[in-house]
Amino acid sequence: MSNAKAQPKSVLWDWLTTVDHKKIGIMYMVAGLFFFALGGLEAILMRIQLMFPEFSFLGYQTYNEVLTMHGTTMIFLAAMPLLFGFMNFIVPLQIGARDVAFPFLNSLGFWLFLFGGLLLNVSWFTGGAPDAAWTAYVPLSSDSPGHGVDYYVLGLQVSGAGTLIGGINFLVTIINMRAPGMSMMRMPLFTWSTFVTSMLILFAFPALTIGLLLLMLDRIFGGAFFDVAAGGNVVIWQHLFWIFGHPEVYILILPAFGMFSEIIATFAKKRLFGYSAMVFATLIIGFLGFMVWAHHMFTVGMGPVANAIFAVATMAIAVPTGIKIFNWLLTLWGGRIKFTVANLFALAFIPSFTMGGVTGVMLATSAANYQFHDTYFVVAHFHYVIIGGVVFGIFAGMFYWWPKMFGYRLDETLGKIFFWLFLIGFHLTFFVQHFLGLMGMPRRVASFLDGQGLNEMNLISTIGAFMMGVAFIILVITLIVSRKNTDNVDDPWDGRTLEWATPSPVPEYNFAQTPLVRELDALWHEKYEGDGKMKAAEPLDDIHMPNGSILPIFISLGLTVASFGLIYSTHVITVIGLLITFGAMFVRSIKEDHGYHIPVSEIKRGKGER
Amino acid sequence: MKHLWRLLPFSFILLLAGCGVENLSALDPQGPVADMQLSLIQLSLYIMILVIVVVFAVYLFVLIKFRERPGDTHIPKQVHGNRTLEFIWTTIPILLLLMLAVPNVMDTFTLAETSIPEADEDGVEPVPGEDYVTIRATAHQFWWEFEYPELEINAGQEMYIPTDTRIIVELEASDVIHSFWIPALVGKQDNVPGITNDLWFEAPEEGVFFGKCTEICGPSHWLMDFKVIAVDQSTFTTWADTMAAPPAEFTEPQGEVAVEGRQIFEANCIACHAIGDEGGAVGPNFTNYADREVVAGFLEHTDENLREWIRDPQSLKPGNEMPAFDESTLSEEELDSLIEYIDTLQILE
Amino acid sequence: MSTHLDPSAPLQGSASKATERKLKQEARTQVVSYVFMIFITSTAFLTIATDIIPSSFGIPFILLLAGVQVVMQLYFFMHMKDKGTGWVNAMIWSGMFVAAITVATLMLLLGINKY
Amino acid sequence: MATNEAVDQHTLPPNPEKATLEGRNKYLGFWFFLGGETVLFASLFGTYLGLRNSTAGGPGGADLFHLDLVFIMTMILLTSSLTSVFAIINMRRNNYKGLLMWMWATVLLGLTFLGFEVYEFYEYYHQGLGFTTSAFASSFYTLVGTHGAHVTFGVLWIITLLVRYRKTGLTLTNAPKFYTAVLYWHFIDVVWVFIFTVVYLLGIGG
Ligand code: HEA
Ligand code: HEA
Ligand SMILES: [Cu+2]
Repeated sequence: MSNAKAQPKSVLWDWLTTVDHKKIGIMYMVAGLFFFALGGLEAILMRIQLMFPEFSFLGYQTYNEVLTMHGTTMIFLAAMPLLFGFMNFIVPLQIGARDVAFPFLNSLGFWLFLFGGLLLNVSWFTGGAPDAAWTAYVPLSSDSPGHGVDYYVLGLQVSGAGTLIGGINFLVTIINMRAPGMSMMRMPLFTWSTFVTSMLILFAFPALTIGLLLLMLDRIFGGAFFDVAAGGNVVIWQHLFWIFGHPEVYILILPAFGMFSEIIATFAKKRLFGYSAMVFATLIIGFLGFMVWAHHMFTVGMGPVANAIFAVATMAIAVPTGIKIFNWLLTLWGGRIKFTVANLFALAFIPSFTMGGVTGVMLATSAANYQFHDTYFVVAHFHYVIIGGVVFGIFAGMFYWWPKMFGYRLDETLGKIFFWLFLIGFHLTFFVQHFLGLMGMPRRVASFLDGQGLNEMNLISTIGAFMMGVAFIILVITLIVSRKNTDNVDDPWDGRTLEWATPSPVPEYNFAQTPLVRELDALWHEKYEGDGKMKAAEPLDDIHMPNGSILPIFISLGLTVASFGLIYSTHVITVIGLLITFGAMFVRSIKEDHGYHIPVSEIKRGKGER
Repeated sequence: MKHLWRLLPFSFILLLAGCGVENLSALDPQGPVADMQLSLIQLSLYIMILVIVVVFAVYLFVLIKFRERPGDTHIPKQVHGNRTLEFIWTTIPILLLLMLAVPNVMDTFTLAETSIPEADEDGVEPVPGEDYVTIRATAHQFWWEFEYPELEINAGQEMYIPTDTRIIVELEASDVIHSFWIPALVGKQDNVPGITNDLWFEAPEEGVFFGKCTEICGPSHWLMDFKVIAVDQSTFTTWADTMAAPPAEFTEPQGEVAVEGRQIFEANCIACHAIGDEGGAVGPNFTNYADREVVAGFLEHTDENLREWIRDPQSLKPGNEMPAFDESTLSEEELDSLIEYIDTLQILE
Repeated sequence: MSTHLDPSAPLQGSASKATERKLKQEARTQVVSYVFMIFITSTAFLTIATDIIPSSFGIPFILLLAGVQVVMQLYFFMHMKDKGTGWVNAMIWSGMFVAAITVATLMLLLGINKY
Repeated sequence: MATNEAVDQHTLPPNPEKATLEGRNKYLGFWFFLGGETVLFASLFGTYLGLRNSTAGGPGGADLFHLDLVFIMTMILLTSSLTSVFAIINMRRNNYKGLLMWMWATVLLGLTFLGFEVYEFYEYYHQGLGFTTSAFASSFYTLVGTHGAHVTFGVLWIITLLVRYRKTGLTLTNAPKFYTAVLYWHFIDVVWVFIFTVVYLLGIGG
């Protein structure tokens, strides 16, 4: 039976049990920023080690561990959760929904990610982190001594399950929960890219799940998948990893593309140029993303026909991506461009990402890839697209949506200092790495010999990394000192999309009345063609809300306990962990919880205050 | 155009002239395969620079022309899109990509032609060692083994090749995945356990070229270097003949100390390090050890370094397979005579 | 305050006449599908269990039969043929597409044979 | 929430599983999950196909498989698909007893199938095919075992539903639960059809 009212709760309990997409979004952001700092710290450690030739700051083994954890942390625990944070917070608002389709699963997804991430990092304290690089190629990973790689396998398995759940949740939310009038072709681009990203997650992550399962079976249960002596094949891992891994990079970049589309349109005060082409390009990128993974494996010996096919398929992705770049440029064309920090990041993205994208096409040239592969040229390429694309997107999104999410505006002056330092540091770090690669510096080396002409550029690169580090600290300061800017936070940028129609901070039910959408850029339309307010699609009525639940933490905790049991082959513990998980799932499935209703009177009071 | 950096419009790159060591850089190719690859890189670079120039030009124009000026409050026209423009920026990239894709596909197939050359019109079969050389390069943690199946040679760490001859390398691995790369001569292919890959190249000039492992293979991955030594055909023949069947005066130690060294070698080393075809293959073959430029693939070849290596290989190259020989196994004097003996294992001056 | 629906109250009443008729019809269709699937499975089984049919034909044949059967499961048993299943169709076939290239790759591109 | 408009809790809607927004969400979300499962199983199938001749001197499929046994298992699973279809038809006519009965029949068939599978694995193990024997063995047990784990989970899930809702009658809450459980069950059958063909029939005949 549904309660009439929510029970009053303590703050901590409220956050632990929340199923509110906005709170979950904020938790993703906070955890993501934490892991970003951690991954960044690991990057700085690596750069210190590579500052001088034959330097001994980190041991070689330690270097490999730091390297592996840097890549893994940044991709799985920093970039994706930060994007998930925005997706969670913003997408329901943008489509005029009160919540996501599966609030309970949403919270489960978050806790799985967090427990998985923490599990992975526990390895630092138990005898060594994973050391076989983030790609964990077998047999290096399957034979790696110690438990580091076991932590990798199980940490990613747990957090990967969370991601998959999140993906399904977004898909259903976007399909089923749109406000009246919000057809698919009126959805903001960030929602669209969330949709396509979620499809990529849905079809890419299972391949990783199986890859990790096989690796676990080999390492812990004596399986022979990757054991050449028993007939195993080591290339299987590479395919499974990259069938996941290549779509993964588009999982990262597409949401960022979506954010840029919103931000550039807002600050150019123009409708996005070529909206339908943008949607179409996003879909094509998603589709092609599944056809090209073997471009990471040109040198593994698939043969010239396979290499040629995958090379050409990869190059094809430049076309839809180019369509997007030019559409953004044309959105700016004729606009009235305002240089806020959010927009500075969006604008810096265009040239930076183009530079990274075109080196991607160079890498896709299979015959030349034999020279590029596994050198710093590749490192340069992907940091250009990831930092110049994804990280810039995250920073742009932070400055753009922060007032909505946290109720205060970030300081523009400090923000600009942060922006310039980060931008310059970034190019300084990674531009020279293109040359390092071609001059004979392989990637994943714990050091390099003196007298090979690599000294100066490595030093430059490290200096750039330090600048990024300083910039990041300025960002953290900005986040703290800006808290006084609580004025003008409902719609500070003259926004175009529905999230700006809500008050900041957003009430838990988002919209007192579900809005009626009459055009693309629904709010802008009402501002400039209507009376500036969204029309309501329904009369004011009680609002049904889901109850919070502590069960997601127990489900995640159980899996974490089970993982420890597996890592140390103590199967009693494995069983106990699984019992906790399945027990919590069982409780969830037999206990019907129909949520509660917020009465009209309370909603009216909420409105009246504003 | 030999130097890629000259092509770049970024002037500060010119400062880098002189950086990049000869015979290590893919930007300074020393043979037809690396040449072909650099040409392809250059072609792609030209195309990419064109793309970048166009994007940057539009970008800068837009930012300058349409920036918000103080007091400006107009609402720009809400344009929906433009079919013609969209058609143009779909078609031109496709054309640019085709310009790159076609030569790439051709080169990819050329590089995959690793078969032994065919007999000429007169039906004369090509001679291994003269018209071509097949080398089986097996990667180990963290060293390279080079077998010449037709010439019955097993060598470690240094790969001797004749100039101007087609070299076919078969790649294998004994433990984990490694990757074989000689930047100045040929792009890389992976050494994968359970799978045989191959590649070909030629070296027109004599010289010493640096080779590297480019697939992470453990803690000492960065130290897994090797050398490719290209010598003229007659030198190569001499080398190959001596390596295949070292003459007695070569293997028989000269002088008292060396005799003792030989015995120590037989007692401690030969189980892993063969001389000629006598001995094990856990570590690199020692037949021509004294010819090597470096110890353990990366240390300058001095007695001191060799001594340090034998005493404590793990601290120099963590994770490798060689056991340490401390004072209790090998006294200082024994080590002296061992090194003296090893110093005689020379095939070329 | 408006009344709220109680989702855990048992549903009352029974299907309308028209629905009943449709359900009867459906039950018949499903039984026919079932018999057909049994038939297909048996055919596949016999193709292999007896050596009458050469394997060059038999293998593609049984794979085809498996494909037919899966489509029948999806479209009849799982109702993917019904109206309003557009998204379901889109997702399942996307999944099948990724599945197909995955299987093909793992069969062909393992480096043992070069293409 | 504009959730449940037009639904009167007292009359039976034609598709009770999709009558509420929660139901529609569950329905769609579950299908998407099955889309992901498709790729999951494809990865296992691919691995198996890549390794199926890598017996490393141990026994191979042709030495082990009992086609007739597997054929019976296929029939059982196929029949259980039909019983679950009947369960849904009964749900549509609000014949709750019928729904429960056909679901129990499904569970029973599922358990029989599992029994056969346990017996099968036991047999193979005793004929020298351990999990660690060869890459073929590992990939065989993992593929078929993952399917078996799905069957087990499905059985437990359906039993939970049957026990939990043994006397509530059909409601707008449990209709989607039964429906998704049945979808899951069909999907398991779909996967088995491929296992039957690709692993067993091709293992003997290919
Ligand atoms: C956000 C992440 C991201 C993105 C978006 C991309 C985008 C692309 N990547 Fe990248 N890539 C990575 C992340 C990413 N990559 C990572 C992490 C790795 C390394 C993994 C590892 O080994 O650890 C990697 C490695 C990698 C490789 C393997 C290198 C190797 O190991 O040898 C290749 C090879 O083809 C490649 C290609 C591409 C291509 C063609 C694109 C394209 O999508 C780019 C398209 C964009 C443009 C081309 C620019 C805009 C277009 C125009 C202005 C139109 C006109 C352009 C032309 C006509 C060219 N990438
Ligand atoms: C999202 C992805 C992402 C991001 C953002 C980054 C960011 C950075 N990366 Fe990362 N990198 C990868 C993904 C990423 N990387 C991957 C996938 C690999 C491959 C791994 C592998 O081969 O397996 C890799 C590999 C890699 C290498 C190659 C190592 C090698 O091959 O041996 C290098 C070397 O320079 C490097 C450097 C950096 C630097 C300097 C940053 C900087 O941008 C970091 C900037 C951030 C900071 C500077 C934050 C600093 C934090 C502090 C200063 C703490 C302060 C704390 C408080 C104030 C609380 N990275
Ligand atoms: Cu890729």
